[in-house]
Amino acid sequence: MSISAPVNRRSNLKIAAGAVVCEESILKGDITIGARTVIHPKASIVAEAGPIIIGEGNIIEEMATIVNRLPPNIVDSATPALQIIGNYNVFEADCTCEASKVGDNNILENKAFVTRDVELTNGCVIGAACSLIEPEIVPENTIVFGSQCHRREMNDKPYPQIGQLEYLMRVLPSYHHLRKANIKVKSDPAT
Amino acid sequence: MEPQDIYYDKNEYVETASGNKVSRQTVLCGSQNIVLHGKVIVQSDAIIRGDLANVRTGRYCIISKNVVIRPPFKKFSKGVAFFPLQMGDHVFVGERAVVNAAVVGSYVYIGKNAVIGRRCILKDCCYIEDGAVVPPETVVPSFTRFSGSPATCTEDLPECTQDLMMDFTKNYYQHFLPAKM
Amino acid sequence: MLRYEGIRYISDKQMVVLDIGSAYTKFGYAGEATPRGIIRTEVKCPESKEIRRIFNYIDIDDLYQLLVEFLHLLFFRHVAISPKDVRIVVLESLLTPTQFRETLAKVLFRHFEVGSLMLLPTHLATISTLGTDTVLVLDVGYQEATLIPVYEGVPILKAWQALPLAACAVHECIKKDLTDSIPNLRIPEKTVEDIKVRTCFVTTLERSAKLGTDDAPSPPPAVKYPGLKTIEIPGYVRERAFEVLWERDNDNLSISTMILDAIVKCPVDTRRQLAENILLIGGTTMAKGFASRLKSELNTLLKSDLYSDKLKIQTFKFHKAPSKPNYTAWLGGAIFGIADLPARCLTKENYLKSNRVPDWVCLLDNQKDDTSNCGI
Amino acid sequence: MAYLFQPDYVRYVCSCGSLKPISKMYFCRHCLKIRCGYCVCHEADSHYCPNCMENLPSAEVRLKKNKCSNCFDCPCCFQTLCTRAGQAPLRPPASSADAKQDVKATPKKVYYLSCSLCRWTSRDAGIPDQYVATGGWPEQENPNSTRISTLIDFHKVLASKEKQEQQRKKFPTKRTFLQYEKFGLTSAMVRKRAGKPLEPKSLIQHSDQPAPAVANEEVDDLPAGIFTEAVDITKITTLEQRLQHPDVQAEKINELRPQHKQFLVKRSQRCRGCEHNVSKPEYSPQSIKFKIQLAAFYHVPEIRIVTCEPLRVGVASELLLKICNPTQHQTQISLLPLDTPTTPTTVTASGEEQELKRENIQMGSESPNLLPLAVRQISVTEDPKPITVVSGAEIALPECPLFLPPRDDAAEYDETNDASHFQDDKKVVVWRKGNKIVVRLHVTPFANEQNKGEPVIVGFVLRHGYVNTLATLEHKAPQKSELNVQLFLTLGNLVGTA
Repeated sequence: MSISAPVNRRSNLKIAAGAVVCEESILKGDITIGARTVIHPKASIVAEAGPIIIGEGNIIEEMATIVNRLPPNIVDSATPALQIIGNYNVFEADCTCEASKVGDNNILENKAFVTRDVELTNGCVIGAACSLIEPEIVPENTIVFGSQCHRREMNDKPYPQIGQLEYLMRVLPSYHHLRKANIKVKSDPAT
Repeated sequence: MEPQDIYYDKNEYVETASGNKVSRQTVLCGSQNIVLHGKVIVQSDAIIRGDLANVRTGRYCIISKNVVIRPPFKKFSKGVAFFPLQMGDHVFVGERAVVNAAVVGSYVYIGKNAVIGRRCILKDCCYIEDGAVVPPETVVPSFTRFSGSPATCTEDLPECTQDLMMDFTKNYYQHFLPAKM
Repeated sequence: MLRYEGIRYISDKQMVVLDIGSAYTKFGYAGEATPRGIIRTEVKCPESKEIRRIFNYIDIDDLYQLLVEFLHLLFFRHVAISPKDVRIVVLESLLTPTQFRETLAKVLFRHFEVGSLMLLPTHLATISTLGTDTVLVLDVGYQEATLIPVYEGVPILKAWQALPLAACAVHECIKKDLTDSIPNLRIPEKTVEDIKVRTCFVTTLERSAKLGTDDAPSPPPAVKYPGLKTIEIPGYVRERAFEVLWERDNDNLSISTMILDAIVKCPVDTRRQLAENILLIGGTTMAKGFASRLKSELNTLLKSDLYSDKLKIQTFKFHKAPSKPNYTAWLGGAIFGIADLPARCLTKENYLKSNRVPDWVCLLDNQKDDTSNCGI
Repeated sequence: MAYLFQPDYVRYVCSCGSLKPISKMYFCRHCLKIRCGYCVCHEADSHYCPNCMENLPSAEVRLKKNKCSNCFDCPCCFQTLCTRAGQAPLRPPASSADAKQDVKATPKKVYYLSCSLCRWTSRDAGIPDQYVATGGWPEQENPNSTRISTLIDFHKVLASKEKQEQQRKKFPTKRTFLQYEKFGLTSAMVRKRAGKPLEPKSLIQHSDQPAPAVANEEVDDLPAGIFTEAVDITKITTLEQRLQHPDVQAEKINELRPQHKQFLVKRSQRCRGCEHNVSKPEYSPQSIKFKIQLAAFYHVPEIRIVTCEPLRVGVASELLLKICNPTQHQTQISLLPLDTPTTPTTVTASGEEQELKRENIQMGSESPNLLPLAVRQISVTEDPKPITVVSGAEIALPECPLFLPPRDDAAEYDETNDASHFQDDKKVVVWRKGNKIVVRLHVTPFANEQNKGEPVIVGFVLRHGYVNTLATLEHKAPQKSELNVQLFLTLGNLVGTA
C-alpha cells in the first residue's frame, strides 16, 4: 500500500481532544480516535476496507496493528465495512486485531491475533501468541491462553486500565511529538 | 559452525565511542533513560521504551531486528508504576521478540518471536527458545531451557553455558562488520 | 515394643516406589499415602526431539536407552533424589515381558547404581490397600485388562485373564468415530484421551442394547470442544466410546466374561468369596458408569446359558480402596514397601554377582519358595 | 552458544561410546578421559524452589515432600501463582471465628492468589482470602490418610515379626507373616489352605490389625442427567489438571486447589571410573559458579567447521576447520586417521613415549580425602556403546603437527599479529590468531548407495598434548601426556557426482 492515500489524510483522521496520539504512529485511512485513547509510537492502524472508529480510553502499544482488512478475494467493496473498537481496550505490543467489532475492557496480549470474522464482546483476554482464526462471537469474560488456545471464563473481569492510562497521558507528551486533536468531545464522558 | 560475517550498511549504523553499534532505523524512546554499556548491537526497527522507565544493558548485548524492549508496569492501590528494565552482559535477543521482563541476567539467550511477560526475572545462563511465551512474573532459573506456550522448563543447559554465550556474543560482534563498498 | 522396632528400621532411608505403566508412571515414596506425581511414560528422544513412549521400543538396546533417559528425568526432575544406593520398589504386571524387566533391572543397577530392587506383582501388592487377603483384582489400564484372583494371600495363577480391552482400544474407537463424523480430522492421541476423560462415559446396559437399532434412544447432547480448531463431539461418540470393552465378539470375550471365566477356573469353595471381593484398579475403571455397567453385565451374564450351569453365585460385591483406582497399585506398593524385607529385595551386590533377576516362572527361583509355602 | 541452537555438526566420541558435542562433555583430569552425561554419576546436590530461590537442607526437603511452602502453582495452567493484595470484600465474614475483631476495623488489606496467565484466582475456588501475604493457605488432606496410616503401621508390625522369626530359626520359615507370597504355582496349594483357614489366621492375629475393607454391592451409578444435560467443557478439568493432584482428581474446575511448587535440584557429576567430581556447582541456587568444573570445553581443543565446499562424489572439496586451545598451556595437535588407537600416552623423563596404564592413573590420582582403592566400592560400569556412525568420505589430513599457544584473555585486545612465531605450512594453516588457528583440509566423498540423502560424515582422531597440573604423590611437577580423541564431523549433503 502506498503512503499517499487518494484523499487528504488529515481530513480523514479524527482525533478527539484528550487523546494522546504519538506522531510516530502509523495511521492510514478513515480513522476516528476517541478521547483518552493512547496510541504509542510505531502502532499502526490501517483502515483499508472502511472506516475504523476507536472509542475512549484504549491503549494501543508499539507494533500493535489494528486493521480493517478487505475480505479475501474482494478488491474494492461497494459498501465500506465499519470496524468499531469500544472503550478501555488494551492492544499490547505486536498484536494484530482485524475483528470487525470489539466491545469494552478487552485485552489482546503480546502477539495475539484476531481475525476479521471474530467479534470480541466485553472483558475478554486473548493471551500472548494466541490466535482466533475461526468466525465466532467470543462470550464475555473469556480468556484464551496457551499454545492449544485453552479457554476459560474468568470470575474476575479485567478492570479498565485507568492507572496505566493516567501514567501514559502524563509521561508520553514529554517524550514524543503528538498529533493534534481536531474534534471536540461532543458529550461529556461519563467518568 | 563458525558464525559467518554479517555485513551492514555503514550509513545506517552509528558506532559510539564505547563500541555500541546502533541502527538509525530503531526507535529509542527517551534515549536519555537508555544506557547501553558498550559493544551492544541494536539492529533496525528495534524499539526500546526508555520513556516509560530506565533501560540498562550490559556489555555485548545483541538486540535483533523488530525487537521490543519495554519496561514492565505494576499496578498499585495508588496507581501504576513502570519498573526499570535491567539486562546483564552477553545477552542475545532474537528477531521480533517482546521483552517485558524486570531483570534479564547475563549470558541469556532469547529466541526469535519469544514473549517475555511482565516483570519476569530471567536468571543468569538461561535459554528461551524461539516462539516461547514466558507468562508474566515467571522466574526462569539458571541453567534451564524454556520452551512452549506457556513456557516450561524442558531441558537443562550444559555447565559451560557462560563461556558458550560469551563466545557467541563476542563472535557475533566481531563478525558484525560494515559492508566494504 | 514390636511396633517401635518396625519404625526404627524404616526411618533411615527413603524407599522409592515406581509403578511404570504403559501410559502413565506413578512415583513416590514408600509409607506415603499419595504418589508424588503421575507422569506420562514417555520421553523426548535427545537426537530426533520427538516424544516416544517407552513401551513402543524397537529392541532391547533401544529400550535400554529409552529407560535411561526416562528414569534420569524421573529421578532428577520429578522425584528429585540421587538414585545411587537408593532402594527401589517397582510394581510389575504379571505379564511384563522378561526382556523388559531384565532391561529395567540392568538400567537401575548398572546405569543408576541403585542399592536394591524389589519387584512386586501389581495384583498382589494391591491387596495391601484393603487389609484383607482374598480379593479378585481386575486391572484395566492402557494396553490391556488383566485379572488375577488372590485367595488367602496366594494368587490363583491358573485363573488369570488378560485381554487387550483397555484405554488404547477405547481411544481407537473414539478416533474412528470422530474421523467418520468429521472428515479430514487429524487429532493426536493426547487430545483423544482428553476428549475421553472430559466428555465420554460408559452407558447403561439397557441403552447399550438399543444402540445402533431403530429403537435407539436419543443420544446425549453434543459437546463443543474448543482448541486451535473447535470440534464438536457428537453425543453418540460420547456414549459409544467404551462399548468396545463390553462387546462380546466371536470369541465371546469382554471385561465381564474375564471375571466370570476367572471365577469358573477357581476352586469351588473359593468362588463365592472371590465374587464378593472384587477390586477394580487402573485408570480406565474410573470412567463414569464403569462399575455399574460391569455389575449389570455380570448379573445378566450369570443368568445366561453360558454361565447359569457353571456358576452358582448370587451377588457381586465391589471394594473401594482408600485411593483413586489409577494409583491403587502404587499405593499397594507404598504400603507393602514399608515392610522392607531384605530377603525379598535384590541387592546390587547380588545382581552384579549373578547378573540376573529372579523370576517366578524360573524353577531356580521357586525352589526355596516351594519349601516354605507348601510345607504346611 | 551455537551449540545450544544448532544441530551438532562436530561430535566427539566419549569413552562410553556416546557421540556428543564438546559442550556436553566432561574431562576427568584424574583418568585423563572424556566423560559425558551418560557415563558420569549424577548426584542431587541441593534442592531449591525455582520461584523464590530458597534452598533447604535435604532433611527439611524430605519433611516438606520436596515442595516449597510459600510458592504455589496454578492448578489450571501450572504456572506460578502470584499473591495479590485487595480490599476485603464488603460482606462481613459472619461465620469465621475472628469476625468480631474485624467488624469495626477499617477495610483491611487481604491477599489472594492469582495466575497471570489464565487469570485463575483462589477466589474462584472459594478459598478465603488471607490477612497475611505469605503462608496460611489451607492445606488439603488426603481423605484416606488415617486408614492408610493404620495399614502402613500394620505392615510394619508384620515385617518386624517376620524378620524376628527369620532370625530365630536358621532353617527356612514354615509360614511367612506377610500373607502375600510371591507366586504359588498351582491352585492345589490354595485348595489346601481353603480347607483350614483358621490356623494361619491365629498367627497373624494382632491388636494392631486394621479392620478389613468391606465390599459393597452398591456401586456408583451414572449421574442422572448425563443423557440430557448439556456439557460446558470449559468447566470440566483436563486429565493433566486432575493428575496434578492425584488424591483428589477433581472433575470440576472450581474444585481445583493450588499446588505447592516443586523443588528443582542442582546436580553434581562424578566420574564413575575414579569417583572424583567432574562438576560441582556452588551451593546457592542463584550462583552460576562452580567449585569444580571439568567440562571438556576447558580442557580439550575445540574444533569448529568454518566452511565446507559443496560435496561431490569422488571430488576433493575444501574443508576449513577452526581449532581452539582452551588451556593455559601451549599444545601440539595432530590429526590422525580414524583407526588410530585412542589410549593415552605420556612422555617419561627420558623422553620416550609410554602408554599410560589405567592403574597408574588411578593410583596417581588418589587424594587424601578419598578412601584407598581397596576399600572403595568397585565401580559399576556399563559396556561402552558401539559407534554406529560411518565415515562417508576420505579426508586428507596434514602430516605436520600444529602448535597452538595457550589461551590468553588479555590478548583479545592486542591487535598485533603473532603468526610469525610459528613456522606454519601456509597450505595447511590459513589463519592464526591467539590460541586459534584455521586449517585447510580436503574431503573426498565415497560413492555410497546406502546413505543416499543422508549428510556426509567424516571422522578422524585428534591427538593433543595435555599438561596435567594436578599435583599428585608421585608427580609433583605438571605431567605431560598425549591424548587421542575420535571426532565425527557432519559436513552436509552431496550435491551430485563428478
